[in-house]
Amino acid sequence: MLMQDVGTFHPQIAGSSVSTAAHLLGLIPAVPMVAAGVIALLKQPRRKPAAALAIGSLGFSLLIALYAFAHVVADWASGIATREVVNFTWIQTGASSVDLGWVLDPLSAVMMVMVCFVGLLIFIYSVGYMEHDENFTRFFCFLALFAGAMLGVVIANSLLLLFMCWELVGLTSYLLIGFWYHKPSAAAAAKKAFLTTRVGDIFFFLGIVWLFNATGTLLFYNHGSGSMEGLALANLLTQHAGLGLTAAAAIALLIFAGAVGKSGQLPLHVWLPDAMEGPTPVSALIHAATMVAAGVYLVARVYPLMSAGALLGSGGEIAGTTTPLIVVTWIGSATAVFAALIAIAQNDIKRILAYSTVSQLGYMMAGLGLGGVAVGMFHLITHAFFKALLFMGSGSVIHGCHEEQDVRRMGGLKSAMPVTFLTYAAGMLALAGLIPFAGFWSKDGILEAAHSSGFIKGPYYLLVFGALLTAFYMMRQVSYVFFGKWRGHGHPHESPKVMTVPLLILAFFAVTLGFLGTPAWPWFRGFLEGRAVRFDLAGFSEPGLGMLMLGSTAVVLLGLGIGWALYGNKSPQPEEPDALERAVPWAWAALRDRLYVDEFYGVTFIAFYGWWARVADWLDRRVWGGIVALVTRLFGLWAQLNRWLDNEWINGGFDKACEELSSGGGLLARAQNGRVQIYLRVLAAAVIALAIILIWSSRA
Amino acid sequence: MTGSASPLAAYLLVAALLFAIGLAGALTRRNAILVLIGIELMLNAANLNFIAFWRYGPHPEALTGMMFAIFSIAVAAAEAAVGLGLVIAIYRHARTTDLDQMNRMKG
Amino acid sequence: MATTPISVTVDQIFILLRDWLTHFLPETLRPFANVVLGVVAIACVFPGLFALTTVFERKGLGRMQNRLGPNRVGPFGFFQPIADGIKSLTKEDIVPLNADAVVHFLAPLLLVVAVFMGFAVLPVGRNMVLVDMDAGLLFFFAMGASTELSIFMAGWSSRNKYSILGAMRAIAQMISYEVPLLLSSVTVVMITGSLSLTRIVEAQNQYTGIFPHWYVFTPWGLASFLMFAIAATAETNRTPFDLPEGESELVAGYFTEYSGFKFALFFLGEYLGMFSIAGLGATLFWGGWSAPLSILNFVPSWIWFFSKDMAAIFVFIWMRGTLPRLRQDQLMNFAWKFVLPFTLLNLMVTALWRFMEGGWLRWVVCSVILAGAYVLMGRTAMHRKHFGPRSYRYAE
Amino acid sequence: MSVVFYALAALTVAGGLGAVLLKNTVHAALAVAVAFAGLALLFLSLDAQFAGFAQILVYVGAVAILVVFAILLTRASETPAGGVFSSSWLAGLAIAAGVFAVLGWAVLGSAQALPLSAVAPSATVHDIGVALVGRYVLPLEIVALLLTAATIGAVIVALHEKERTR
Repeated sequence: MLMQDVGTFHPQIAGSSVSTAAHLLGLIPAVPMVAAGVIALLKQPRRKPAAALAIGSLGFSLLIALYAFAHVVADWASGIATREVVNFTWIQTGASSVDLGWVLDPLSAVMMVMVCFVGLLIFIYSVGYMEHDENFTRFFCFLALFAGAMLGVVIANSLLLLFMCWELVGLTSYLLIGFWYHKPSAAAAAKKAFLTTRVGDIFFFLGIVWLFNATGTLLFYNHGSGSMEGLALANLLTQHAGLGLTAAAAIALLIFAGAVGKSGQLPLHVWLPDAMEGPTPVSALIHAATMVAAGVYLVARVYPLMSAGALLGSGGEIAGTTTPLIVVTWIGSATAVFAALIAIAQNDIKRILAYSTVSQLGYMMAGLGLGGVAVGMFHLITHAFFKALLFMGSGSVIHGCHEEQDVRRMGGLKSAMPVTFLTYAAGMLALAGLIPFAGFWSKDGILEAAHSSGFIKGPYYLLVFGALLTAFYMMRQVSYVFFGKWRGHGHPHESPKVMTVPLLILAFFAVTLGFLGTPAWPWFRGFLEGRAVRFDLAGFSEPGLGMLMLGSTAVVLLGLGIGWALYGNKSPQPEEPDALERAVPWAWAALRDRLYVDEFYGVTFIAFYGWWARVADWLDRRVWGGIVALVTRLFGLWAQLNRWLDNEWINGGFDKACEELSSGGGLLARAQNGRVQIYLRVLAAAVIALAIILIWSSRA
Repeated sequence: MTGSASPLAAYLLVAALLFAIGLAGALTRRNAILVLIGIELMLNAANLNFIAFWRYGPHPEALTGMMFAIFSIAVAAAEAAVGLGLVIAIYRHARTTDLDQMNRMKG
Repeated sequence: MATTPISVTVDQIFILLRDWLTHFLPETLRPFANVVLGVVAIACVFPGLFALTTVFERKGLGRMQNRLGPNRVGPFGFFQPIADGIKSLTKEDIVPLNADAVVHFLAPLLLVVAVFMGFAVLPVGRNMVLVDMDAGLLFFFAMGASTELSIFMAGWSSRNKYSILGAMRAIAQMISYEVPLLLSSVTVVMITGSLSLTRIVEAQNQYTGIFPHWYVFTPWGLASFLMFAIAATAETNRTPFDLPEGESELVAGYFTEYSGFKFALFFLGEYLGMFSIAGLGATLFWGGWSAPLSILNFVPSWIWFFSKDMAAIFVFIWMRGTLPRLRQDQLMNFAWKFVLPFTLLNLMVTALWRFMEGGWLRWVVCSVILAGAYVLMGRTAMHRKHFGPRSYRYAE
Repeated sequence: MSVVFYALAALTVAGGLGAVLLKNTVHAALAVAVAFAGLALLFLSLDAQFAGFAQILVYVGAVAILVVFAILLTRASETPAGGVFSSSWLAGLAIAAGVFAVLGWAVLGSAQALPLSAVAPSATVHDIGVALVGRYVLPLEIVALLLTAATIGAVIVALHEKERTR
């Protein structure tokens, strides 16, 4: 991590207005990374120090993050939109340089507090969850490394630094999905996740290169000369990239491809459900709350580029005119519905949540595309809390049901695991978007943005349908898990305190966090967009808003109702076909098999690669191998010629010369007979001769 | 060594004689230890020369000859220790201290 | 003369006596006569002390071992040495048939002469030193080193395996302990800045209040003295370092084949060695002839010297009555692995003392370093049984 | 020249001759100790007190002892069958005589140029000490290093090899 080495670089701090908080920011990713390094050196049985180091380092980061957040809030309260950057040169090549740096603005401040806080809770939860795992220290090493990398993504002020941390995050994701590498499914899932995200990352990298080529800098903000600032954007808008796109749009789409890969959007969503093979805290932290949100965060971060050239509405709202934003919106809403559909027909508790995550990420993308940074990010933050809560709750359920993950083999847990049930229910209602839970306010923001968008109506209907589906499949899951009769084996039990306390804390936020972004008091939006807000019930009286809220509540209640009607208290046996399956078996089969996307990839891309690999293999063996063999043979012949020359001519001559030398040496060797006294005698005789010569010559 | 001769010359002659005796010992004795003794005698003869020249030389206050002798004594001690150590090592190996038999480099 | 107080007269009584005796002689002979008188005095006093010491040692050891000791000759057996002397003079002088007669004869003589030479530089009282040599300490050690050769001669010339083994042991032991002996004395030289024993005594003959500036009352001095005492005990082949003459193993060591007067000479040489090394210890560390308290200055200086010497002899006897004998390898390991490193460290500490001018700080620093090192080295040596498994290297 | 000088010179030369000529190795070693002591006394007669005492301490006290130890350890005290002198002793003697002849010739040839007498210089221990840590401090350190190296070297050379002690 380069930011640790800031002392060896010379930070280019233009202007003296960079606060201590911004300077300290570099420590936030650095400390967990150092902790990861230290944990890596610990011995396997040293569990306590490993956990303490990881939790302590992240706690330290949280303190700094809170300090920076408080600083930003204080600035905002006094009417300043904070944007403090600390940049330094990493590589200097001639006139151009590659700069890295970090930025403190409301976006990064909110995000890093969320990552640190949720991460810390999940770390603590992991102490309980991984208690019996023999690779406890390795797990915490990876977790700390992940936290550091993720925080690096969050604070990065350079697309390159962001990309480095992005890849590090991908690496830790790979390592953690495959944490139980002895399970073939886990190893395969890890590979799948790594390769699938790599597809997006290649486009992302192309975008980075293009951006660097076009603007000469990868810094986002650099006092007017960054790539996300007016000058560079205007420059990009004037360049044309073909297909009717400007360079700005093309680069934005490429970068969005990276976000698609990381955030599991269509068509690269296939890795995320499989990633549930990893330990549940990993699912909660990486594949629900933070890493998958990194794609959304990336889009938010490069939002100036995405929206470059867009017309601004009267209220500063984006009118959604640029190609990238349209693409983002459509992909987001399509993903939201697509994943929600699949989630209906899944039976694995974590898989349902995984598809729900994909779906919600689609919401965030749509929110970004339609309503701007604040709308998408608000849903990201609330989602992070309640989805982490749901995953940890599911982990608690799995833990309590002796590693059982099939919802059909659970049931009636509400009495066996009351704390888990209550918190899970809070998370489920938040996810479903029931008033007044957090999810309601953030999802409502997205729906409102979609509804008021004057350009594209399709996404609105898709998103409403998605909301219905969401409420339905969550109700289905909760009914299966917590209601009815116990259908598993053994006796379920409540999880230990170290697991339930984080659940309670998260549940609290899942309920209350939404009040930061109600129409009456849009604090979050004001904070992100740098506008003053005040409490005003008149916010509800915007035209159409009341209807919208009522409508969405109705949709949610409808979804919940259908779910309860179909599954509530039924406690169907695992072997029985599902209630929906009986109704529409063909649709059910398609949904259960994830709409055949994996199979489609299997017969197209993967088959193509297989064929191509066989061709390469044939080339290797026959063509290149044949050439190599020919060259080998030629060299062999040449070597034989050389050997003959060597033996007959060179060695022969040498032998003759050596014989002469050794016979000559034999004569001299007689003088060296090992008799020290003879040597001494010669020495003394020589002294006599020397002395005589000396005296003689001095006489003369 | 007549009465009129310089005392320095007398000391130098004694030193020369001692040197020659030491050399004769080193050249004629078969025992390695006695050869070492002869060499020590030669060294001591040189020391006597140093001291004598210091005593009768032009600048005795510079202590040069004296210092030379003192250092020479110290070095001779080191030489004796190492030399005798070598003789003992060779004796352990070859079971002899006879120099006439000690003419092989290979053990 | 009339103005000198009586205490000074008593203090210098031997000097005055000598001057009175020599003033009959012509001027040119006086220095020579002074030396002769001094030699005669030494040659009388110390053998006399030797005679006294033998009887005291035997009686004292007797007390310690719950028996009477010699009590037949004279009052309380005090004339025992005279009887012993007559006996050894009249006994047959046996020289073994195979012995190297000349060397056998020369060995005890050389020993006694070398030991006597050491007294030449020992200041036994104020102005009472035979030769006030500039390099007195060096001379003393040079003479001490020469005794080893005579021990070898005695052991080798006897053609007896006990003798030669005893001699080898004695020489190995003396060489090993000579190094710490010298090094612990060097600390005194470092502080005094002189090798002259009279100068060393004079440097200690000062008082703060009534307390003297003896070197033994400083941290480095105490450490040096302890090391010196150990090394001196080994040098003189006294218990617990009396392996060279361990009677249970080697009969009587290197003088097994000696009898009669030659045996007596060895005996004498050994005790004279004790006197001289004890005197050196007193001179270096206990202020030589200076009084222990300034108010005791009226007591003649030579009385102080001889009381310190005798006190040291008493300690020798006491140790002989108390301590068992060491094993040879323990003895050598102790010398090279404990005493030598500690004296080397003490050398450093002394240098530190020399360059930390004044103040209580150097007391604390030096004491802490020495005590810490002592405890540490002692503990590790004991803990690891550093004094080693039995090894027969020296007895081969 | 005084009687003392002649006596000391005779003692020294006799010791040296004894070292070279005596058949018994131990006698030769003792004779060389006499020669060393004589040399020390010669140093004293040359007013070099410190060097004289150092000579006794080092040569009589240490080197002579080392030599006799070495003799005993190598069983060299037994007279070998082939005689004590090397087979070509005559050549050695001739060369030694030649060296003496050249040296003596050189000394006698320049005897007239040598000073007849000189005031006795003073070389107190203090002067020597100041010289040692002043002008000669570098040689002093080097000699210290050399002695350390020699001690370690001698110990290593003379140590039993482990497998041979079995």
